[in-house]
Amino acid sequence: MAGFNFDLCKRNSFLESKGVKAPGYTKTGTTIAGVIFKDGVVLGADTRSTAGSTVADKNCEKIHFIAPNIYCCGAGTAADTENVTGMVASQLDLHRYATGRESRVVTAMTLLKSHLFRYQGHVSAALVLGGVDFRGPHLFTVYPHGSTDSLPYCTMGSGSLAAMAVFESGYKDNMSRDEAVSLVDRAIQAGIWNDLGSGSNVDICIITKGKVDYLRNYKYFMDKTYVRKFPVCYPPGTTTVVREKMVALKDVDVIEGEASEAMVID
Amino acid sequence: MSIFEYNGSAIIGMAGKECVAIGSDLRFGVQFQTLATDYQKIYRIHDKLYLGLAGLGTDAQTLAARFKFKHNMYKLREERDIRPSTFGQLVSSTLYEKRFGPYFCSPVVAGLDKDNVPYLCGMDTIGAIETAKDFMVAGTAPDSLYGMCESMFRPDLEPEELFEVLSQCLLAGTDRDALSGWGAIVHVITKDKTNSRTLKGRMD
Amino acid sequence: MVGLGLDLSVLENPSKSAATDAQLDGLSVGVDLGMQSFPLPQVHDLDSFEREVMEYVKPSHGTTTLGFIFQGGVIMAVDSRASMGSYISSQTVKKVIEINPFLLGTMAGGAADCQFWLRNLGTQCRLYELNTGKRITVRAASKLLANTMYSYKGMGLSMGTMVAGWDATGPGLYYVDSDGQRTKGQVFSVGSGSLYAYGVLDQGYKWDLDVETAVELGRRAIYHATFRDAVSGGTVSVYHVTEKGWTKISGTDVGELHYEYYDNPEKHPCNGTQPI
Amino acid sequence: MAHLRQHADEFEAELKQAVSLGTTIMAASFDGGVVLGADSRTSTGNYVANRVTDKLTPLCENVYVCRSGSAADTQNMAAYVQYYLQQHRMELDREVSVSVAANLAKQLVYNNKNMLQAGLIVAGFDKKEGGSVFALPLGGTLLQVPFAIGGSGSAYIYGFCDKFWRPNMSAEEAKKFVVQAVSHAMARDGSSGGCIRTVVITKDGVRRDFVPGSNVPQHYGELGAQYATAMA
Amino acid sequence: MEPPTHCRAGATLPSGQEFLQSFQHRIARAFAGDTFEPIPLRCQMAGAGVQQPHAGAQAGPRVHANWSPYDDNGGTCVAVAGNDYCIIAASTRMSSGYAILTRRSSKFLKFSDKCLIASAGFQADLLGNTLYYKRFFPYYAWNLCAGLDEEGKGAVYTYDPVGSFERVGYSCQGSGKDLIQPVLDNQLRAASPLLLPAKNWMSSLPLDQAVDLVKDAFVSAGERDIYTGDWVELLIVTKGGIRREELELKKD
Amino acid sequence: MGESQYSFSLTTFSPSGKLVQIEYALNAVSAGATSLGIKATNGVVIATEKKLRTTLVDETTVQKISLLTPNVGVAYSGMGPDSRVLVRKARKSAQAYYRLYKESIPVAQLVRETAAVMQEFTQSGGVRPFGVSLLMAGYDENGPQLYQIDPSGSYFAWKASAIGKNMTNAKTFLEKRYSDDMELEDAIHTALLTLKEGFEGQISGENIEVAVVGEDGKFRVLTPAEVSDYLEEVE
Repeated sequence: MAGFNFDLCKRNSFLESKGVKAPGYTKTGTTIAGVIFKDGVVLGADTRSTAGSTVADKNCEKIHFIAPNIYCCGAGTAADTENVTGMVASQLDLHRYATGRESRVVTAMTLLKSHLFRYQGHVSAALVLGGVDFRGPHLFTVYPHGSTDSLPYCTMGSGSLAAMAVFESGYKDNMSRDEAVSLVDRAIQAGIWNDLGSGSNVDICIITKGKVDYLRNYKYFMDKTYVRKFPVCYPPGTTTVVREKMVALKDVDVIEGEASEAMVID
Repeated sequence: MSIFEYNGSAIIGMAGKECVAIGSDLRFGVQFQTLATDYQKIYRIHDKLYLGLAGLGTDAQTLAARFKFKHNMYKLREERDIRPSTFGQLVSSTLYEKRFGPYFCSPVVAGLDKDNVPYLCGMDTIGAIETAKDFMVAGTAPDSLYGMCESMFRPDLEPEELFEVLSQCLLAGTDRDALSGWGAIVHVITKDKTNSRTLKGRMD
Repeated sequence: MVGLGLDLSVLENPSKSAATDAQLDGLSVGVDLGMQSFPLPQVHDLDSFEREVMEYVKPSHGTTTLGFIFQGGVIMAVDSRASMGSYISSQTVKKVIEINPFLLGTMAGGAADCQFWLRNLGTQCRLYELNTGKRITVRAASKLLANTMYSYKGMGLSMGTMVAGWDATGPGLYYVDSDGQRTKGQVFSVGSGSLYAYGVLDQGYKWDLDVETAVELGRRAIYHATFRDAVSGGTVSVYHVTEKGWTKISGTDVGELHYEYYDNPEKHPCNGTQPI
Repeated sequence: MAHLRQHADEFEAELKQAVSLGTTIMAASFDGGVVLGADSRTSTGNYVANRVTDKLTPLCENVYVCRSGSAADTQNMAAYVQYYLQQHRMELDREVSVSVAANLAKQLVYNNKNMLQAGLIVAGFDKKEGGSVFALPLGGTLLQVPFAIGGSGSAYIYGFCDKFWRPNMSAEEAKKFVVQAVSHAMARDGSSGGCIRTVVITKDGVRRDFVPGSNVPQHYGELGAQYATAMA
Repeated sequence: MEPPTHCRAGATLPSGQEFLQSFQHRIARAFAGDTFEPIPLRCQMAGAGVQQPHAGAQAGPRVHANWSPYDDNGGTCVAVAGNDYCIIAASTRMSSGYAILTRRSSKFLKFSDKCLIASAGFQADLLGNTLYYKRFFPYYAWNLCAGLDEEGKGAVYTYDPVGSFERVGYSCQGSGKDLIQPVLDNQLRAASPLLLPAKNWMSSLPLDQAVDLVKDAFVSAGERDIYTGDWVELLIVTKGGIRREELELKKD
Repeated sequence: MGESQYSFSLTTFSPSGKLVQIEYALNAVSAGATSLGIKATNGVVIATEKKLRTTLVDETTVQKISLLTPNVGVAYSGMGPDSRVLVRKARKSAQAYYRLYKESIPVAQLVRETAAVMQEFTQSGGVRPFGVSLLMAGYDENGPQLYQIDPSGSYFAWKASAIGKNMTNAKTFLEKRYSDDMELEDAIHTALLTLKEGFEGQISGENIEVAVVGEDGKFRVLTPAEVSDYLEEVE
């Protein structure tokens, strides 16, 4: 499905050989995490995406839809996580239409790992995949090179160490929903506060049998700490205009009949 | 040298109250040599949708032509103007197609969606979309532009205020970037008109 | 200096170099300045280390400077931009360094290198005066600088300067750079925008220009360079050197100068088409 | 700024490193079967990505593989072998022999040796040959051996294994031997650790077992302060 | 030959009497220029990205091929000079890569009020030389030096790592400089000091507005620069003394 | 299908200018079970016979109306296996559209895509036209829509239409009963009445299939129990 096009590769590698640096991609430095509890799976993510040391998006969504009963947190190159999860969601959708059955989490995992393995780590997506199917709750981590692990609790991304520390100390088997949510929340916050690649808010997604609660901005930390006492206001005319052109848009009436000869191309 | 710095560019898109604006600088250069000062990096897709392409000039022109073509085809097929959000996704898909040999361009999409709700998004060279409710920047000195926008942006600006804020952000931002500037152009899109203005800026 | 096979003691105490010693009659400049030796990192490959270091600190900047001798003396004109990569770190750099009332130096290349060594030159000139009771000639001053530069050759200094002034022999203009190069000349332009400046300068330069036209020529040449060269800009400063010493004639913001020269910006040759 | 970015990029690069099974794996044949053993650590650079990994993967009912090297490569390799063996088993309608499974794995490893980082040990039981062990190191050479060790930790236990492996051990003895050997490797090798998993395959089927981290036999250096110096 | 009376940072010729003064002092004058009377100065310095070159670099016989003696610890500092005040502010986060080393490290180095035999010019110049002596193994630090000058006006000096310096009306250094500098340019817009005929080149903003601007600049930079955060420490220097303020920034 | 010597088109013009293969395909459609659709002001209903040759077939596994996207579904008359190929292709192009624009495909576009596939099979070498007509119903930004696609690849939007064995009678019936201000509930009733009109044997929830899409944009195949309830209402 991912029909990549390699037209420009030759040119780009030529440019690179001339010492030209290719631009970096938007990354999600990221803390993502998931945990299995008594009735299902809780996934969590921060919401910062970075381009180098600059924050590119302060409130992005890192928990992606895979199927109505499966969601997936993504870390790595933003475009890759977005597209890989989208592609698998599409495939599962078709599969559901064809079979009429709920998707299984392992199916999603296998589709992801075989795609990533095919590209040998060049599609840079590190994922935490969670869902509930007829066999119960499942949680997987998928690495960019296509390896997978199945664990009761896991973390990924640059903040994974901080988050894992919280899990290792706080995880219990058979937690209640509230305990699991609070544990994931704390793990993600550990990443937000201690890892510079992660930041802003906490997103949480709770998947139980037949139900998904996607709590976007479960914790919101984006309020500014200072509001200007003397806000800047540019009076009209601050900027000197050299030339101005106004185009009024009128509602276009569709007139039946022959098309006029003059066709405007801009 | 980064390939983004080959030609130089600065683009800001900013949302106001039932209006949206997008502006770019006007320099076209080859590395440190300025060749032209009438080169805008913004392309009109339809009345309420503009696309800014920062980065390598040649790729920007190719992409602009491709997107115009794609929109024309879309319009012929579906008999409607493409919605800004849909167009954003189209741009993203088109860029991701070249994941392993990307166009050296980072786009900013600005438009008015249904009910004149402003739509803004930007992305990296392989199509990772960031949508924004406030502003979006791209170019050789994104940090300078971000800094100005973060300080100066206020929500719900009226079209004329929006124009002033965006213009000041663009001019101040490009004044700290050697590779962009030399004047600027700003398009303000409101529900019943678009207003395009060229600005007086430093020419050094 | 473990790890370095060569005897590089000269690097540790450049003031010991024969050239400087000879000039200053045993008055060692290095010691005078309370200057310790420049510590060097203990690395195998100093050259590539210095290159790498310059990547981090990137002090060099684009510049346009020019100077010419004409019947009325010497004109020096400079821009004022400093940049790191494509970031403009300052628009207000003073690129003419006033060595003493009769001597000017210009700055191109590494800002710190130029500032420091021209300051150093000022000290050397003053000490020369104190020793000899005579004002130093432009020729000797430029030679002092060139010698210092030569002693640091190959160590990654970056400087392209013009030394101009007035002495008993009349006006003097010398080009000195960090390779140790020293050239006497009538018309010079140095820096990333120099080619653009030369275009205007060569077209307008005549020996018998009157002062006002000469000043305008310098200003105009710098302006055109700032327009074309992305790393030149800011303010054009024009200095005039006569037998009475130097005076600063003008400092003009090129942001405004452009619109003075082209009051209808759309008529500028770089605006071939209307963006609107 | 450029330097900051470079720093961040280096960090990214570290994160992007292939997940690898810096590992201790082994298999030993005994009278009437084989026993496979492995530690459970998976690491990305310095980070332990998974401390309870299962590196003993079934290829079919009666053959297992111990995986070392890149986790991605070996997992996907094992999946391919599983798939082909399943087809093979259906077409032939009889038990898959260990050597067939091992040869299939070899074909894949050998033909893709430039792309794969996989050091495998295939071991299993079939009615014809009994228990057999095949070592399949990096380049794709296939060797039938009485016992095999692999992974980064194996360097520490060659001597141990040479000394203590005997032919015709009982299942219990063989298992004890494997656990002992792996625990020695885990004690010395930084990229091996966690718990010890074992699989015993005999004519009666497969028996999985594991020794939790807390019960792994301890060795010199891990035994606490009172054993820290020989003199004390 | 009398020294010129206007203030400048270039070299000039001291008078003969001065030459008789202590050697160090004399050279200092030669560099600094002009003021004869020692002027008390309250002076603050702030550096961004300060990390001393690794001790091993000097001690060890050789440096590993891939080893870099430099690390960037991020952080931003800003200084604004006014007619009768000077504000200097710096964020307190110190980081390495994606890790925060400490949330509270002051980037200020305070020259005490007792530092009497110094003029703004001298201090500035001395730092310039200190930096330049490490020309071939530079300190990886960008510095700002700020205080009040002899006339009681705010003074800001900005340095590059190898000692090139300039007196300016305001400046910003560090990881957030790209973000903040254009804002200061836009809000403190002042004529270039190089203009002739000269125009006022110092900000005429009242103190409270300038403090407001600086605080907002840090809050805004904190939104986008991952290395600017935790707290910002402001020192406001007026003729009455130094006042310290602190503002919380985001911790993520 | 390129190089083979058999890769000539099987659909060729007769001397009188007809594509008889297409006409034969239409005959196959006309032999198929009746399907019909009605567009109401607030939704669309499509209904089809699901008569099985023998009672031994497990009727729960037979499905004649398929979902293409959450808001679009399709019923066919003619050859079941052919329809499944089209359904698969339609679903795939709906996904491709979504992957490109992150917006669900408009009904008209999905119709066009599907019709294009059918047309291609009238002109390509080595293939035959599809032996089915489709009734595609959906609800999108442009409101409720009903399309009919024929083996030739031609398609039209309809207020109400019928295909299959009893289509002539059914169309006449619909022409009489249809009104522009008809609401979905009425349309369901009319659909059942029309189907009942030409139905051989006893109509029930088990031997017909009815699907609706309303303002909620959810295309839904009614359960046999729901269909039975509606049948009771119309009796």
